[in-house]
Amino acid sequence: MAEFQANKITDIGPPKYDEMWPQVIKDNYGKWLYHDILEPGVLVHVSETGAKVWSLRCGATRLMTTMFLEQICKLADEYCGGFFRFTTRNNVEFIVSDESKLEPLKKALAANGALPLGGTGAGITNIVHTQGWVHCHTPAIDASGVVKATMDELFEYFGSHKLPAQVRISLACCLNMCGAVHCSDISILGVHRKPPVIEHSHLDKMCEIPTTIAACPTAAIKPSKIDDYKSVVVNADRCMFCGNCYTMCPAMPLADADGDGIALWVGGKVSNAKSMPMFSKLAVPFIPNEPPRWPTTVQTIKKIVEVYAGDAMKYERVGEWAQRIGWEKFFEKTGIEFSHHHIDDYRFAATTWRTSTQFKW
Amino acid sequence: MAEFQANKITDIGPPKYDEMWPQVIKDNYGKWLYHDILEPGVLVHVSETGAKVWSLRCGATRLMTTMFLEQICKLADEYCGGFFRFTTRNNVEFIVSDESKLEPLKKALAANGALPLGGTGAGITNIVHTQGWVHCHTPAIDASGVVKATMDELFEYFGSHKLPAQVRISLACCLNMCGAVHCSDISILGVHRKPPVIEHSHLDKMCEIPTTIAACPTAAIKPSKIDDYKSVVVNADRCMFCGNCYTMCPAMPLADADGDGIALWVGGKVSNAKSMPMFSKLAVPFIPNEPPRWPTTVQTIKKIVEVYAGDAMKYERVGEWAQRIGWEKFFEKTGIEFSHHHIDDYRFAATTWRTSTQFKW
Amino acid sequence: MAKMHDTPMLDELTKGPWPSFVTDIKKAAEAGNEACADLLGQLELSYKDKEGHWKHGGIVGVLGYGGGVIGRYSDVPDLFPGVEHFHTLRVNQPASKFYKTERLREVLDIWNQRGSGMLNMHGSTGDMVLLGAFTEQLEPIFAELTQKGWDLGGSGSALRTPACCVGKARCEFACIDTQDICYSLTQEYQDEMHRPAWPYKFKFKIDGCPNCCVASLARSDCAIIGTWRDDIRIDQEAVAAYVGGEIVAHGGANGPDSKLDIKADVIDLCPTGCMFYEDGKLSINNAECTRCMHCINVMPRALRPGLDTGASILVGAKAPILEGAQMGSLIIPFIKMEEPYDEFKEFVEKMWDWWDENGKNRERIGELIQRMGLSAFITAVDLKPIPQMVKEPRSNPYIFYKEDEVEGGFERDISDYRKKHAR
Amino acid sequence: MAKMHDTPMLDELTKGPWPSFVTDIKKAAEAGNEACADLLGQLELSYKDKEGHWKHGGIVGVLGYGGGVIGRYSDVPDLFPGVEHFHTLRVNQPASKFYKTERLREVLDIWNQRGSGMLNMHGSTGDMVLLGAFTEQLEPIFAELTQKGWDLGGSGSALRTPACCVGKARCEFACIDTQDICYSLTQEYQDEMHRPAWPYKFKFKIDGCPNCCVASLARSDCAIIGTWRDDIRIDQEAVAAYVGGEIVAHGGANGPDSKLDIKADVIDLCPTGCMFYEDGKLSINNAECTRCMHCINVMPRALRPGLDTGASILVGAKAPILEGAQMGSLIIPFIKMEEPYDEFKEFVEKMWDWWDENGKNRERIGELIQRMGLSAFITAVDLKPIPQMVKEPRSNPYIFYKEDEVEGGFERDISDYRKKHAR
Ligand code: SRM
Ligand code: SRM
Ligand code: SRM
Ligand code: SRM
Ligand code: SF4
Ligand code: SF4
Ligand code: SF4
Ligand code: SF4
Ligand code: SF4
Ligand code: SF4
Ligand code: SF4
Ligand code: SF4
Repeated sequence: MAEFQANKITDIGPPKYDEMWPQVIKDNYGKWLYHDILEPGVLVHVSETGAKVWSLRCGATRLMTTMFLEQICKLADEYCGGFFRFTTRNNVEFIVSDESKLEPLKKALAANGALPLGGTGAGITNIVHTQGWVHCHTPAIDASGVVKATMDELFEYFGSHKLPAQVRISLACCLNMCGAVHCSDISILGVHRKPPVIEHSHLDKMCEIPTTIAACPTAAIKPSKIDDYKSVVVNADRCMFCGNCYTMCPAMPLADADGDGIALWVGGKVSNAKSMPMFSKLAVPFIPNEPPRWPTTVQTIKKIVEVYAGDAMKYERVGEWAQRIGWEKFFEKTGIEFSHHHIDDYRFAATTWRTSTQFKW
Repeated sequence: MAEFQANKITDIGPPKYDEMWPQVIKDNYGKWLYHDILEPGVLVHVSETGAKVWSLRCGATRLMTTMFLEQICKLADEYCGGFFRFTTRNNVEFIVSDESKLEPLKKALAANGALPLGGTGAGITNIVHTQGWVHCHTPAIDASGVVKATMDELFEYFGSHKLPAQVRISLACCLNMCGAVHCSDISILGVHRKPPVIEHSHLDKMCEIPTTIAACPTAAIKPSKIDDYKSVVVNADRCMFCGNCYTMCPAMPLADADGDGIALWVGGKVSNAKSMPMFSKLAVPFIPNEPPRWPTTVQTIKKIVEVYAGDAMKYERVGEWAQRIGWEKFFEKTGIEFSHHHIDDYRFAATTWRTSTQFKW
Repeated sequence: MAKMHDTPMLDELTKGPWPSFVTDIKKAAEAGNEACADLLGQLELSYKDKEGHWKHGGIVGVLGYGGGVIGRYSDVPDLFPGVEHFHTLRVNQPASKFYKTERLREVLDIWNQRGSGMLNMHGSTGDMVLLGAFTEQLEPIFAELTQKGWDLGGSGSALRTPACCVGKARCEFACIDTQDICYSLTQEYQDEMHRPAWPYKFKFKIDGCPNCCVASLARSDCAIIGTWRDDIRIDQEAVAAYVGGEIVAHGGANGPDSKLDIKADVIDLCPTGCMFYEDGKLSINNAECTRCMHCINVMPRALRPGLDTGASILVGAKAPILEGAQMGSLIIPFIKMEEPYDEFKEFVEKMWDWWDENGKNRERIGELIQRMGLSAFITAVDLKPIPQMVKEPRSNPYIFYKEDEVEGGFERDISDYRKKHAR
Repeated sequence: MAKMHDTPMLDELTKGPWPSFVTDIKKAAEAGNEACADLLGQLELSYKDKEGHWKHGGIVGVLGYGGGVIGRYSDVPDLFPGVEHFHTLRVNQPASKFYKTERLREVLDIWNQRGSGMLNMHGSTGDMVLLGAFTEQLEPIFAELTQKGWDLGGSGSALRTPACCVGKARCEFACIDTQDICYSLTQEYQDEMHRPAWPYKFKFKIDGCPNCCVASLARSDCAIIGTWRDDIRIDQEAVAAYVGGEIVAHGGANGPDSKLDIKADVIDLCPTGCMFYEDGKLSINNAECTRCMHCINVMPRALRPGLDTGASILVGAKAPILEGAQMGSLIIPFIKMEEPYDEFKEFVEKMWDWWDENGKNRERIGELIQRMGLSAFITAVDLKPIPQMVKEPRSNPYIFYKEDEVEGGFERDISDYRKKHAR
């Protein structure tokens, strides 16, 4: 064993970035002057050396097979000298330095069919998402399926620049929020709505009771003896279904076909452009899980996008728009119902109350 | 006793308002059309009946003697048919319905000397204040004296309209904040800085220990036996000198010549005009008590007013100005030092941090 | 003759242009008022010590009332016997503080005879504060006051004296009858004012419009603020006169030469951007207007609030003790306020019931709402949640559900779960 | 041959214009990949049950590392033996995710042989996520990966894999060398990444400018964001070309016909109002500029960030668990970022020491700062308080003082007090 360890290569880190660069990037690193989006999905960047690169951004399923990656590699070999990249939102970018390869590559992409051009500018790009039912143990919803259904419906906005500004959609399948859904124009969040069901007969064996108790942000969990088992009980009135107990203790699953579903959030942003970054705010507290195509979720998102598209001013992100018109108007215009659930009751709740006579009817 | 009680008149409430109205107010109640400020301190209101009233607003010491009130009554008898009023900021208003009495009343006021005209429009009006060393048991500062010293220095703004907008100054002599200092353009706040000194030998007799403990917002107070006395101890690290323990328990005074002094706050407003109401924010955490004329306090306030006057846009309240230019510029322009104390560490502290790359150097 | 003390420090406060309380009190002392002389003496000592010289509280009052009097004793009574007792009486002021001199003199006479002769006109809550009486004078003062038709205001864990802006009496902006509302509430709730029975204090303030001249939004547990729901009235001729410079901007508040720049001063400063000035005509998209008053304030001759008036109700304002200062939160965006204000009073009583039932000792209603949630509060007062109640919806995902809101309820059996999911 | 399951629901997801993961995985399954076939089978069951079918966690890993592998087992292994074990390996991606196909194929080959053949490209943190391996394959996979020069990223209470935007490689806005910073931090802190020893996870993300294309401000405990402190560079000729409509607005982001209206789109939208366009010349009052990027974004040919570049450091972003989501807070407004980044690394280590010492189990640094106070944090990292750290100063009066800040200290004697103040 020690021997094995000794031979073991560890802590080498990733390959160095510049090994992965095509020559044109090496030559023009830090020298870019400006860019233009020639059409949706096609960017050109111009360097002070006079060099140009064309980037073709293609929508991609984040979850992909080696077979599909091999297809991408082949395209990269043929048109891009054996290099390509992924964007921070899981799109694929083919970077062409030889203009004559541009049109042929476009054709090849069209032929492939699974790499649509788009995702640039004032439109909708790929949805950042998480594992869902494909891998994680805590999800309230699937991820990849919801994303697919949503992008199908919003596809026209992926390949066009007709929105007032970029709209970033993210998905996370539970409150752990492995995507940046707390700061997205539109967020799709998997939510549980039933307190954990407790496996008293095994809890003490599978979990540390003090850590489990400490895990609960609302102090809803108390130690208790049940049928001679050392276990815990949950005060359902104080539970807000965050799932943190389950993270710490496998004997407390939350998942439930009826309880679980989707909450939609709107108006967040990360960039510091124009306005400061904003958190996403609750639009729809709950939509049931509707596999395989989650129609209510998808249609609600579409409605929000369309109302925004028709009402916002140029360059205005969803959150900037909602703030300008007032959230009361957001609900009126989108036709989304306002409920008790929209009123914050967590730590900073009081800072969201309206301490003014200023409002719109 | 019971007899006395039976004869006793109780619960009659105040005299009805309309008994206190001059005829012109009765006749034009709810009929006012518009107003004009003819000169600082002199308003005219015009009614749809064609009637006009001239209001002469005079700065007044809120703390006054019956002798002085009798002087006011005499003026009111002579020029206003036996009526006058106080404003919500403790100014005196003489309401004249007969234009020919206007100039004579002005002369009489000038002769009186203790009823200066002003307090209207884009200037500085009377300072709302509290009891201070004149009556209360918890003050960290005097009230009337600080107000007098401050108004002397700002007097030119009381009788003129040369600021960008109205500036409302308030004073409260302790954190109980009996004035609206939490929402004033400039607030003068008496602060303690030493934990209570505890009279262990009498505490149990004078106070209920559980209530005393419960009074502390930071849970700094713990029960303890000291020299055989049932008493309490204070964890000085957790004490933020709010004085709430003293309110509940006379055996825990905070007042201290070295510990007590003034904090200055800026940028609050109550009105819903243009912007929503705002809380005042900390400008200067501590200035020692400097009776009788508190020169450092007074000069700092003057500096703030002058910088604001020179820098703000027309119609911009102090808080609107600071928000527009950025608080970093407020500190730069006023020359006030920024310290640890300015960084919030109370319940909503995190909402005041700068979660953006946007700032000015 | 009152014994005059040396007051070198206070004497510094007789200088300067602003009226001096020292000068005033000194005159009274010189005229023989011992309380005045000793107050100055004790105050001078405080200036020297940089510490106040009053003892903590003191339970005094008048029979039958649980409040209205604040007890106060000197902690240096030997030096200043004239202020050994220095209790204040809070006398309920007439709404919006108009006085007929004849009536005011009733109070002054009593106070001259039986008290210190010093007053606060007015206390921060709104009362006439008679400053400094000996214990034995309290009952006689009270009896004489009530005889003349004056009563005490509130103190302690009670309804405090309501107060209001000048309103319709002399202001063209008033959308509600502030004085009548103030009087009506005061009369209706005399018992709540005089017999403290609540977790803590409760304050009403009534402002005629969103300008908030009595600071209701910052200083009252329940703020009643006039507003309207139809359109702002526009007089286009007056608009033209403003534009032409014939009428001074802002009613002269920015000086007599302040000419209105309709674009810079009005259109561009309207916070909702809902105003337009085209071809010499001003128009307002009232659906977008938040009634912020700005345009009306700067063009009072051309613009007036609408005619369908009522009030916005904001609940929960308070000073910092204990949980931090709060402003009022919008609970009822619009309510008609017509005598006898039954709908409003019904709301008030529901609110009090909930507070009474749930409030901890010394917990203001605003703090209770913070603790139990805005949603719990509006449910308790039979209101429906509407977006106007918040500046923005929640941004955290910690949403509570009640069992009956969730299909199948909360009860589940682990063995059902394990049938589908191996351990 | 892999056993294909009936997947009627998933088949619905093969329709529509957006690429389908089902189509892709199905092809692989049809080509004989059992894991792919069983994954689809189990996913179909989840769609039917509306519940996931993975067991909770599972402690697996590779020797010598405390993380990099997330254990996962099916809770219906009898039905889907191909995914009975379905552990993921987080492989540290090359900075900003450029790939040489030759190098990428090294990973794909190993994964084809020893794993499920499915990947997430990429995980939300930034790793290449190899999705689905059996326990016995973990060590061989790791050995083969490292042999080829690939390593695992972070998981658990460790430094997580740093990530960055494309930066200088293909973006004209980049003010810092995002990739080199990312690589340098990754290499320097290999031990922190591979041997979890902290209260909880810690993430770095590096953005070249305030546009934040890697969302550092929302998703990393320490965000390094490029900025500048001199003046925005202006090319007046290009400005004229924009105004003249010769250059499309916003680099074409609003469509090819989008003509720039310099007043409406730039001057009026500049959040600080510090831009002026007069006599055909654009000028900026850089002292008032907050470097929000807007003007540069919409006129990329005319405007460029300054030349004195560096980074703003924001600390504490995180998802909601436990205390609510946070964004990064500005801690260092400006720091030069020059290789080997010693000044920055010094800051980082001070920050970690403080967190390590004070953080509770599962407490992110942002939460610790909330609990102990921003002021305590900046003191711990030897910074001075400056107003840039906050949006606004405190509004509550609950100010703490340390004993040495107050004249005479805290110790007092009640008998001294009583000498002046009778009880
Ligand atoms: C390729 C990518 C960086 C990377 O390292 O992979 C990238 C590339 C560019 N971004 Fe970005 N951004 C990328 C993710 C982001 C993100 C992160 C995210 O969405 O998770 C943000 C923050 C989003 C947010 O605020 O919620 C982001 C906010 C921006 C902005 C700010 C826009 C705004 O109005 O707030 C700009 C400036 C602009 O577009 O005017 C920008 C501008 C740009 C430019 C124009 C920079 C340049 O000059 O090259 C690039 C082309 C933009 C385009 O596609 O229209 N990029 N950009 C990322 C592409 C993601 C994708 O596949 O769609
Ligand atoms: C007399 C008084 C009401 C009363 O019942 O006593 C009053 C009277 C008027 N107020 Fe006021 N306000 C009075 C206290 C207030 C207060 C309360 C306070 O300061 O504690 C406020 C809220 C202050 C704040 O926001 O911090 C107040 C905020 C306003 C505003 C909003 C101004 C703003 O820019 O925010 C206006 C509108 C304006 O001036 O344009 C206004 C307008 C007016 C008008 C023009 C109303 C009218 O048409 O008659 C009156 C004359 C204004 C003047 O003096 O320039 N009044 N006004 C109060 C005089 C106090 C004094 O002696 O100085
Ligand atoms: C007399 C007066 C100040 C003045 O000089 O005008 C006053 C004086 C006292 N207030 Fe006050 N408050 C007075 C208006 C206020 C106001 C303003 C208002 O009502 O608009 C406030 C802020 C608004 C609010 O209610 O929050 C106010 C907030 C407090 C507080 C903090 C309450 C809180 O929830 O934060 C306390 C502390 C307490 O209740 O224990 C307090 C406590 C006190 C006590 C009773 C002191 C104590 O610790 O028990 C003071 C007695 C002083 C004395 O000896 O005369 N006083 N107090 C005001 C009442 C006069 C009147 O009836 O007109
Ligand atoms: C794989 C990945 C999601 C994905 O599909 O991409 C992921 C998956 C998990 N995350 Fe995550 N997180 C992943 C990126 C994130 C991010 C995004 C980021 O790093 O930019 C976040 C939000 C940012 C942050 O760190 O706060 C994130 C916030 C969480 C949290 C909440 C942490 C918090 O402080 O609020 C948890 C809960 C926990 O740690 O107990 C969590 C926990 C988990 C666990 C380990 C589940 C658990 O309860 O223990 C998930 C394992 C899923 C699985 O079986 O594969 N994951 N997680 C991402 C890592 C891939 C990678 O290395 O590239
Ligand atoms: S968001 Fe929740 S369910 Fe989804 S991958 Fe992250 S931890 Fe798992
Ligand atoms: S789900 Fe969250 S709130 Fe509910 S018991 Fe578990 S940890 Fe507590
Ligand atoms: S502010 Fe404090 S010291 Fe001043 S009167 Fe009110 S309670 Fe007394
Ligand atoms: S002064 Fe305030 S914080 Fe200090 S012990 Fe007393 S109640 Fe607690
Ligand atoms: S609040 Fe409105 S109605 Fe009342 S006095 Fe002020 S401006 Fe007039
Ligand atoms: S009241 Fe305010 S929001 Fe309404 S039109 Fe006038 S300025 Fe605009
Ligand atoms: S963050 Fe800035 S530097 Fe990095 S890719 Fe985005 S725009 Fe370019
Ligand atoms: S970067 Fe932003 S703040 Fe600076 S000049 Fe441009 S638009 Fe204005």
